[in-house]
Amino acid sequence: MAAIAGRPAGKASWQRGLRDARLWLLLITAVLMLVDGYLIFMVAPTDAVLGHVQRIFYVHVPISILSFLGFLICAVAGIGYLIRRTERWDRVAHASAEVGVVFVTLALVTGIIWARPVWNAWWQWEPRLTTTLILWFIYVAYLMIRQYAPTPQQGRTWSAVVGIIGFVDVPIVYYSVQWWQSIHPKQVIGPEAAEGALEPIMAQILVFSLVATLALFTYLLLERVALRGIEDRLSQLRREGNTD
Amino acid sequence: MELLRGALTVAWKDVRLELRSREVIASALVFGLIVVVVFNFGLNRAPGSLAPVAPGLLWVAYAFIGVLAMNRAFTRELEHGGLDGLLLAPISRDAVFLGKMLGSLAFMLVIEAILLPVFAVMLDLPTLSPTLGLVILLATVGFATVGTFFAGIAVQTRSREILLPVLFFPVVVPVIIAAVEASALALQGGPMTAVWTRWAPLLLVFDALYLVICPWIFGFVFEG
Amino acid sequence: MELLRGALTVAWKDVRLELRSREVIASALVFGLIVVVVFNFGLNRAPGSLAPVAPGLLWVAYAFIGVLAMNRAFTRELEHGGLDGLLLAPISRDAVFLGKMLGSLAFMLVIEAILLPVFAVMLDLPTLSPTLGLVILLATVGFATVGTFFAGIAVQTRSREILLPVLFFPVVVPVIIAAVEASALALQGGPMTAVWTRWAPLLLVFDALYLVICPWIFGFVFEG
Amino acid sequence: MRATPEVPDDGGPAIAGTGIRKDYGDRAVLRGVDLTVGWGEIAVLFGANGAGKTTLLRILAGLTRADAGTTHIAGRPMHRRGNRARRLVGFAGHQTMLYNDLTCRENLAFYARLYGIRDAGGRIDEVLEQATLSDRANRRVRTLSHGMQKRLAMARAILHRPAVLLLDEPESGLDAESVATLGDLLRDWATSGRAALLTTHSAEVGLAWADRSLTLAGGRIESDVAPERSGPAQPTMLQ
Amino acid sequence: MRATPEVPDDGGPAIAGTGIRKDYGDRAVLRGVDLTVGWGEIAVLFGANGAGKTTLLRILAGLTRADAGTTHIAGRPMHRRGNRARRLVGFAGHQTMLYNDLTCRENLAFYARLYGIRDAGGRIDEVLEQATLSDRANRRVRTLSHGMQKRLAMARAILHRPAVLLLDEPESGLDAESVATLGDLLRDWATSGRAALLTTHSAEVGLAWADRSLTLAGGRIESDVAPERSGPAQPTMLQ
Ligand code: HEM
Ligand SMILES: Nc1ncnc2c1ncn2[C@@H]1O[C@H](COP(=O)(O)OP(=O)(O)OP(=O)(O)O)[C@@H](O)[C@H]1O
Ligand SMILES: Nc1ncnc2c1ncn2[C@@H]1O[C@H](COP(=O)(O)OP(=O)(O)OP(=O)(O)O)[C@@H](O)[C@H]1O
Ligand SMILES: [Mg+2]
Ligand SMILES: [Mg+2]
Repeated sequence: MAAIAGRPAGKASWQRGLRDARLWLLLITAVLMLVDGYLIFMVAPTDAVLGHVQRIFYVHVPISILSFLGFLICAVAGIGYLIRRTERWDRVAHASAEVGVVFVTLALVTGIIWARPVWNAWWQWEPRLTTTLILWFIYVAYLMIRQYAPTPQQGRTWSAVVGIIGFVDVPIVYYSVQWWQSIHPKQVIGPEAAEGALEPIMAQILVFSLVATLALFTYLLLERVALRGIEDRLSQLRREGNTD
Repeated sequence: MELLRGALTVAWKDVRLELRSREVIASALVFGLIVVVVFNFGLNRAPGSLAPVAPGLLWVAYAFIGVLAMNRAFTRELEHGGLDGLLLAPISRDAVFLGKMLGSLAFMLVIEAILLPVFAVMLDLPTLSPTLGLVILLATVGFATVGTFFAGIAVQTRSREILLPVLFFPVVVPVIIAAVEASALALQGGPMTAVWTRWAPLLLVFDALYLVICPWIFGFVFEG
Repeated sequence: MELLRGALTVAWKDVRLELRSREVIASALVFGLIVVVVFNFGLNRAPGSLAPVAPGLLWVAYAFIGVLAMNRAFTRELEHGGLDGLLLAPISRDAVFLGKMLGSLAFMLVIEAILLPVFAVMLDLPTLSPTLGLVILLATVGFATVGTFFAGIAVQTRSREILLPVLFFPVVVPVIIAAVEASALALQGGPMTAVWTRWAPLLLVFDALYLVICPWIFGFVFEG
Repeated sequence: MRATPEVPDDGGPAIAGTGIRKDYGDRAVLRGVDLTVGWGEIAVLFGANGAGKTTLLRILAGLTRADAGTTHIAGRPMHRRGNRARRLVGFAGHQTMLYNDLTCRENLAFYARLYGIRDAGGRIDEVLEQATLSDRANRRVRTLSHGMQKRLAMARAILHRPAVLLLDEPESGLDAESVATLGDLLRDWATSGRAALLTTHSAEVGLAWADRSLTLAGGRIESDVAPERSGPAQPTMLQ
Repeated sequence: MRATPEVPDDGGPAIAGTGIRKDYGDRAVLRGVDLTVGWGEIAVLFGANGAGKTTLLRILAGLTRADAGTTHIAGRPMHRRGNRARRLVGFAGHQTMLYNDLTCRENLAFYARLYGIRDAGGRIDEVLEQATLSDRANRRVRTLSHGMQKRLAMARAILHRPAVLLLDEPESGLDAESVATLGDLLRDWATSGRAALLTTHSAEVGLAWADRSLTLAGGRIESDVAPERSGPAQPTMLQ
């Protein structure tokens, strides 16, 4: 992230370096994902109560957590944009919101798939699920407001403020299992995780999944930031060509 | 002090304008009454089916009314560029925000106070306690804060009316949820420890959080 | 024919303004989803308690959207005196009324159509029949007619504060009640004779009545 | 204005008002205004702020109801059902009557349809050209500058080739070039036998355009003179 | 203006802008505007419709954010937290910034409180007098004519005795007498050491008032000259 937010010194070589880094990252991500798949399906123990569906756990949890990270980056980059007013910050904020939305969507999907066998219903109006859904709405609104603003400049500012205030929902999602009676499992990661909530082997595989998913997350984010850079360049060229 | 002076000036202006035209209160009341009647007719089909949903209905009605009120508070500002006048004045953006927020808060509280007895009669709400009043106050503060903030954005877009709920509801739903839970407890009239130990503090945290964040970012909403 | 041409021109302009970039449709969809979330979380305390209240909820949501839509339809007209432009044109006042009404009607119907399946899935509405569609259409016509009329009054000065609660409410509540009753029957999926023999004709009578009276008095509303 | 003028051959003078009265609450704004503007005439109405110029123009256009008196356009009464008379009038007032979120062309197309203009496309291009807004045709009105919006409002007023123009301070907010264009338009207007009544606060501009110069004061037409067409501006006349 | 001028003795020139740029989407409106207006100076900004005059004034007033460049009022930066600088500025634009359903006095009282003016009553009477609206003081703004509303907007702009005035077409819509009053006010303004930047389309009015005449074209200040104060208007200078 530091490289993206840094100064544009030696622009061309810097950009080429970044492109190479993205290629490498793609490669590493692919390898990690493959190993992760192997671990999840071959190494992880089958759950005594839930059976094979429980393996979704190793996908569902990292993806949920990383969507939080996406929105955190979005809020921080939003603050950065409001202070600095450089497109660079906005690019990061926009990209992380998009990646975050993809990740919550996946969290919802994996959750729904998981819920069907264990709760006997696709969906429950239940705090964790409801607040996660709301999180999805907030960042969909983030992406909508960008387009609906009268000028692109306003779109950037407005989405930044929505991203900042929207982040308030993330801790609510996290703590929802505690605040309300929830049938969703309690936290296994983060400040409120209970000691020894998981078997050691499960915890280890979960950590590996987390790393693999983080690699994927980072790759997607960098790729999207780069793409936004190209889009911005294009509209700038168009503006310069437009003599009034 | 500077802040408060500016905020109160703005809020007082809104209150005065409203007392002139009464449009926000009148239309909100009409809508509130429609909601009560519809709920009553529509819901009261199975006897006793209303009691468990009453707190939810109360807050759904309040939420809709809040959206109407906050929309109006800002369209009035845009009529002849009054908002520019506020932004030109030597008061901080926080003061403008706070002023608009206090104005909306006042309207909403008035409307809520008028509608509560109506709801109590028509929805068979069991007990009206000071605790319920406090819950409503706390939730409405959070509501008005977030609502004012998003109304500031939505009013500058084309489809402002419909965009406001889309922006606003997701962020405010946690407040509504806490308010529903707390009101349910308060209405049951039983022991209210859960209200005091859990919901009221939670609402307070929300209020404090939004009251810190919203004024700060509000200034950015109005940059041409 | 003159009448229809004028009315359709006005309506089409409103539709076009509304549809710029599909903002409205997208927002309406999200709005519906959020409303369902609010309803569900607010009301769904005892399992299965939503089914009996579903028709009422449906119409509260529709009424809310309707109020927003009709407000918007007229505030937009006032922004730069567009209403003067309409009144200057060689079309009768009835055509202006009908145009504004048709625009709001179209807008409401589109949103209702989008929201209905959403509600059906999320509120567990049992059956969607053509009968329900007809009920919605009939009720919305009445709602849009009366709503347009009062929105027209409400944007003018003076009279609104008394007229709005005193007239709008009693005039529109019967329509909504009839709609809720009819929808409840239609949703139950049982025999619908009551819909056909009682509610649909009643709605039709309301519609016809309002459609005759409103355009006629509308002309007088807009004399400086 | 290459357009064929649609001056009706029947009926009376272009604009005729007799005994027009208008009170706002306890304030009598117009106390019996009589005025006639003939075909081929450009009449300019002067008057201090609050004299009642806008009120008078709006009454003539049928937008405001007078408390007493009659108004005729080309001999036809202007009233609620006066569709025929209304088709003859082009009006541009203090407000632009445009929709912010429609483009220039869409705004004009809307009004063209309201006025029942067939094949409006060519006519719209024509008036956009006259308002020198051709390059903004597909921009939203919201993005135009104040003067451009006023020019578009003017284009809207002449779009349906009215026989009678009622213009409230048409030159305010326009740049020098646009004022000149407007002057040319009014000259053509008069020579093709149509009529216009306009208000302005600029003695310079008003007197240069006027075939007749009216002054509204105390709720009545106080003076009604024909300035020398090519003579110098006589600001003394304003008082 | 019998009011004591509040010209700050510290700081730089009255108005200073450097390298101001503003794009709207793909349209560059201001492409690097530099301008300085000194104390005791009345600067008039000319430019065709759409030249960017309003945009520039709004940026100087802190209402619109420039894409690049800096703006200072009396040496103080105009930014979001620039309460001090904002107190020095009086602004009147295309919109009146008034509330239709408040009376004239209530509108002014509201702004007086916003600007923290103590004992506002007397000052409000004073500016109402200057705008010759004393007899309408307790009428709602809705009932005023267009020109009266503009005059009230002007009264609002000078209410807090700003040191710097930014006026966008202040003379448009005013009757001859009010234009003269405004001219007197601006003369006092300059002699008491304060400053004003205004736009206008009227060469006659603008050049009569101007100590300096600027022309905005192509997104830059194209010409910047000091017309002879008492000389005749030179309309050729406009292009
Ligand atoms: C659509 C339905 C679901 C959604 C939206 C959802 C959402 C989430 C989210 C956002 C998290 C991460 C939050 C955190 O770390 O505290 C999470 C974690 C988790 N979810 Fe779900 N979930 C769903 C269904 C399920 C189901 C059906 C199960 C299994 C019964 C489940 C089990 C877990 C577990 C064990 C965790 C890790 C605990 C934790 O770290 O919080 N989830 N879920
Ligand atoms: N709705 C209203 N209610 C009360 N008084 C009104 C209303 N509209 C106008 N007036 C009054 O009528 C008088 C004439 O107003 P009008 O707008 O016709 O003046 P005008 O000659 O057009 O002035 P201007 O040059 O300022 O545009 C004014 O004194 C005004 O205050
Ligand atoms: N919100 C906006 N979006 C896009 N373009 C805009 C916007 N606001 C202004 N513009 C454009 O910026 C340019 C300058 O506008 P501005 O209002 O500053 O002109 P002006 O010099 O004040 O003109 P006028 O004399 O007509 O008032 C115009 O070309 C206008 O179309
Ligand atoms: Mg006028
Ligand atoms: Mg301008």
